[in-house]
Amino acid sequence: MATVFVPPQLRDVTGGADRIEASGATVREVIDEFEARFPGIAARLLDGEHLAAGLAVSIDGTLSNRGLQAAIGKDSELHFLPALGGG
Amino acid sequence: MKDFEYAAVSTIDEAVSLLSARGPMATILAGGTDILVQLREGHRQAELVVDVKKIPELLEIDFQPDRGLRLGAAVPCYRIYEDAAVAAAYPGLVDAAQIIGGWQIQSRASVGGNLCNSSPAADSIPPLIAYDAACVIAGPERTRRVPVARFCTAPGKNVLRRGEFLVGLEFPPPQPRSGCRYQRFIPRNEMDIAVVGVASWVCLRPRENVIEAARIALAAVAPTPVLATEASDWLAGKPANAESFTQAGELAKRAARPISDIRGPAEYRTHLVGVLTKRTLSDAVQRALAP
Amino acid sequence: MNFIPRLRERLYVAKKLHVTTTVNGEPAEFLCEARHSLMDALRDTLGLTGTKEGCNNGNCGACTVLLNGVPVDSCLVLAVEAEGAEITTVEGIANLGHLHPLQQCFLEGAALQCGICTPGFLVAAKALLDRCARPSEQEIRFQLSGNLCRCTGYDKIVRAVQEAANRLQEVKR
Amino acid sequence: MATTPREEHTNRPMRVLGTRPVRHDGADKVTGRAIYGKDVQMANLAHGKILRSPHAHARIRSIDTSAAAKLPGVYACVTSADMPNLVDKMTELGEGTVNLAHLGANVLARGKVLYHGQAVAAVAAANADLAEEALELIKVDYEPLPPVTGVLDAMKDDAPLLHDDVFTNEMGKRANKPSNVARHIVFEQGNIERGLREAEVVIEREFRTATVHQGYIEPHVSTALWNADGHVTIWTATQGAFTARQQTAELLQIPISRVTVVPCEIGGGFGGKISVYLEPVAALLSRKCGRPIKMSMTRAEVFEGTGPTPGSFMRVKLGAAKDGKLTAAQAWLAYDAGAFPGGVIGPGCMCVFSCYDIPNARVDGFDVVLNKPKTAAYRAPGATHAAFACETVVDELAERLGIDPIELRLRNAAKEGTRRVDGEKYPRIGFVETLEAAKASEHYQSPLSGANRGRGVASGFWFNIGLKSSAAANVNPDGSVTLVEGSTDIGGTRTSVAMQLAETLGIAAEDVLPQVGDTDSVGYTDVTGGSRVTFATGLAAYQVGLDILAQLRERAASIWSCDPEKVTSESGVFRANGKSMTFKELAAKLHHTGGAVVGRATVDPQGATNGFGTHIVDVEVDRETGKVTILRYTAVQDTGKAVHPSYVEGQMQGGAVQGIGWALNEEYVFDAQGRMLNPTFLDYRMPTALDVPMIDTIIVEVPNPGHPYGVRGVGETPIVAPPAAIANAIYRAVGVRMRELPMSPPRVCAAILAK
Repeated sequence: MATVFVPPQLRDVTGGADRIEASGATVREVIDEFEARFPGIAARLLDGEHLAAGLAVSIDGTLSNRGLQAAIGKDSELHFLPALGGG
Repeated sequence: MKDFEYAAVSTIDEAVSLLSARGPMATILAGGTDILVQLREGHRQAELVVDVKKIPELLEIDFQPDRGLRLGAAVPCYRIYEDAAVAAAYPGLVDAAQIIGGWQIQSRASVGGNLCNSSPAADSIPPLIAYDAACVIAGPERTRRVPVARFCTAPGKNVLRRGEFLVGLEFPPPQPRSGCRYQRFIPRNEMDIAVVGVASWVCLRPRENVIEAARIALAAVAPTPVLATEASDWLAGKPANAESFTQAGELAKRAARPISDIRGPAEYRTHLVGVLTKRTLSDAVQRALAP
Repeated sequence: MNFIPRLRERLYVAKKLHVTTTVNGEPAEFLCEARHSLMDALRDTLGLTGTKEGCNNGNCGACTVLLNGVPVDSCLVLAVEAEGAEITTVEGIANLGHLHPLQQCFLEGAALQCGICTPGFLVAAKALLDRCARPSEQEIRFQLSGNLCRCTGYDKIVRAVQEAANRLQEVKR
Repeated sequence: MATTPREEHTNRPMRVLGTRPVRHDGADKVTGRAIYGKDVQMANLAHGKILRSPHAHARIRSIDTSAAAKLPGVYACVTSADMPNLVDKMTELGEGTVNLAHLGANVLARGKVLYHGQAVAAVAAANADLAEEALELIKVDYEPLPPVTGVLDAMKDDAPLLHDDVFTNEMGKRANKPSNVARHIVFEQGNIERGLREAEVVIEREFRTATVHQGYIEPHVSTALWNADGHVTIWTATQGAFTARQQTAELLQIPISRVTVVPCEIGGGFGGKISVYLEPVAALLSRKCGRPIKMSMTRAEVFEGTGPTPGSFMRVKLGAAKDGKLTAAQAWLAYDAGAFPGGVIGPGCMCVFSCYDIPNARVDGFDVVLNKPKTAAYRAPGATHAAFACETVVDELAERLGIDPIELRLRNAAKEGTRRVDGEKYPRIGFVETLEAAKASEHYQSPLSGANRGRGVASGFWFNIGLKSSAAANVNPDGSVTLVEGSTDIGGTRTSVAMQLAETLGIAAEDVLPQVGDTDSVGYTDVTGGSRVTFATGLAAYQVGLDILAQLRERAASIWSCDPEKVTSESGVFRANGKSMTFKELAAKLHHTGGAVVGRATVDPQGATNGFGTHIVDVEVDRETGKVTILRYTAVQDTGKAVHPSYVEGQMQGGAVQGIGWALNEEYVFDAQGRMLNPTFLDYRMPTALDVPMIDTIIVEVPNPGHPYGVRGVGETPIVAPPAAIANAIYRAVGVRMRELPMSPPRVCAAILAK
């Protein structure tokens, strides 16, 4: 199972849980899976069909460029982080 | 930039007649390093730009040890410091000439232009005042002389009247056992406008380490560069030592009436007057004593 | 559709001044308005776009050219003032296709990154080496302080000028 | 295309990487031939100029361009009314999602002006002087509103409100009334209360930093031609041709297929030339009058109308045990975003404690809008502010505990497996190695003597972003290879990318001929930024090389009539069954073995890592004036494999000097009306050659496991440490702790006098 790290500001929806196991194979699947367990969480993470503005997803220490389509490994760690630019 | 007419004149009379005819809408172009920026940024309007760099008197450097220096108003800074005799006789002038802008600016900018721009922060004006230099002003009626210390009247303003312009500057001959030093304080090491500038001129008594006379001039601490009279007068008869310099610095602060602006807060400027007065006096005395 | 704009344009044309000068050793002539700078004339009229604009008020040195052998900010010189003058721009530094030692040393020493300030530095550094065969690090820094570079931190520029000075000395020997 | 580390590459001796060839575009750049944006010329060219707001905050009641339009020689006028109204439309722009309404209003104001210098209208005319005259004829009726320019002021409940459509967002939870605080970010790790209880020493300090600008020497410039067939071509100074294309197309609501962006040589960017400013306006003007339009900014417009980096207020608290082990860390960071939301607070929060392994930590970050230009990225955006705060407190801890500052950092240094406060775990990183190299350096080991002198140390961190890059290459019959890649070249990356292709092919760097393609001639490539080009576009070049080698092995096999699997290629020599051919020999035969060989690659790598640096600086402080002189400077950095060491050093030196400028003198000075008072290079004081010493560099090469040659990004990390290092040196010189940037002479002097 992959582990999703729940940002402090999202724990109101997860009942205080800071890490949650998930079985989805993509970010999209994980969010759908969470929405079933924690109704309302998808609205917090998504703008329509995209990750919310200013949000990025990091898988195993690397910010993914693939948004909701990003693939998640069996033992992956997943973080929702602020999007990064560069100079 | 609004367009203007351009006239390159080759005699003083030609310049005077153009300036008389066009009045405030005519402006002099010497090095152009201030005037072109002001025209471009709309801080100044001109219908006619009179280029005076073809008038021979304005480009002259005439130095005679017994008669002093006559410096044409349009002589670019680099010609001053590249002239070994002038540089040796008036090191305080060189101090300013080699720090006005970068090299590219010094290739064009003139001390005369710096004076006529009449910025309170002008680097060359304190040494001119400290050396007791005089302005030679041509005009429709006659040529007149005005001490530099009385030339500027307000930021960007001076005693020039309609039809008049600065032809040159006259420096008294260097006195034995005298020395002059100009320093400014800027946050960077070059390419900055003085937060404070101080020129100190001293003349020592023969064979004694005592100050016979001194003139301390300040920039960027009042609406015009000023002579710190009280400090200057006080130094006469005082030993040329650190204690006197520090005390003179304290007195010089009283001549400072600075404002706070982007280049520095008022109280800091006053503080710097003390520091720079002390430092320039010390250097000026060293120069006075140098063989 | 273009007829009316063209007519307007013709009405607008300002009075132009004729200037005869020498650029990079070749006679040159151009027309300019009195307000135009030497930088404008070099770049827009003569097509010598190697001279760069960084600030257009004499604070960055990117537009440095030699005017009668001395370095000036061409943004602070009126184009009409070039009458009868000799001007050297970055395009005139290489000789018959051979890079000047300064240019060579800038390349070998990686003394440029984005390259926009490079022409100004090369012209100013050439003026320096023309006057002073062996400038110290401090002299180089002082004389080049009218040229801003935002990429390199100046280290490699100063070293390139030092190295070019060495090579020019070797050539003389 | 996933990339796995290839031991055979990182371990074999390299022939091209690590050498210092002359850059491929060098001759053009030292002879004045290189064409930058402002050098673009074409027939019938007209010139555009922008009218800018004289107010920092005002409602626009009306704009009347009719008098300007009537001026002979004026071809077109535009305002935001000529642009599509993009209410609440979000778009993905490669580097993240952008609110198009905000981006559009930053290009031409709509309804309100939110900063002094914001673009309001534009005209095109026969020449630039005339365009300027025409601007004076445009009548704008403003209703001035009170401005706010301080980040803490803007956060107050009664502060003037900039937007009625910005609500504080807390991880997707939207506040119920509009606010200048656009976003609140929280990171947490462990238990901060416990960590503070366990601490022997706790230090909490407040810090402020001023708004500073990237200060690239080339002002923004764009030329656009809206052709009669509806196709728009834009020649521009940009860090990313593809993002310029997309922003322009989205703002004008036209398909990207109708926009071609031709990136010119670019005179510096540092993050400031990613957002579009002039491109859509020039395109609109061109559409209106049918001529190509060139627009260029003055230096004052660059300062007032383009993105600087935020001003900030920060509070940092650190707790440590007696042995120097950090037990707790807390930060409260408020960064201004300028006039529109979406500043760099996110990375600021991720970077503030990123150098250390801290069990208990919490970070609160705030993205705050106020009446200043919309901020843009600036070299390691957000990290320098945070490091100034954190690294100064670390130095104070070291002093309080009597531990050498490098030693204290070593005891807490982040390593492979360390979790950052945002939760991410580091892969193999080289921070410890930079600290050890700094400690062992001749600089650190040599004593510093003299009155009022002090030595300071600080470390800095920045991410490398990967993102997408494309490249393609042709093998020429003479054995040279023409490479087209998509990364605009700000500082020599054509060469660092070409060198990786040369290394892969086993040919000389000079035999690869690189050029930067326009948006029609190369595959999609993200911006030149985020320290990514040498890493990601270099990776694309490497993949191009593999593709070419595979094709060439087949050609060799066809010549030798053998199985392609049997052909080996190493160091530019192909071998099979005892026969061999050099790359050049084989290239000469391509026309007789099936035609050209074209290699291509597009990458979206996941192997970008992190850059760490440690800087050492010696300063002397003039006690009487407060002026700080940098006596000696050494920058140490883990650069991964240094592809072209001269340009790696150059990045470290240039970044360090930008950091020195930020530390000592650079700042936007605003008046009470929110107008910038110093929009010139005279009064915005960037370092000159005379203000800095030589910058020594120590390159530490800890290979990046996510790149076949071990390459890491280099460009941004070097700006992060300098302000803190200098603050720490000032303290050791004269005993005052500076907690506000810039540490300008009046401030340092006041601190000394107050002591």
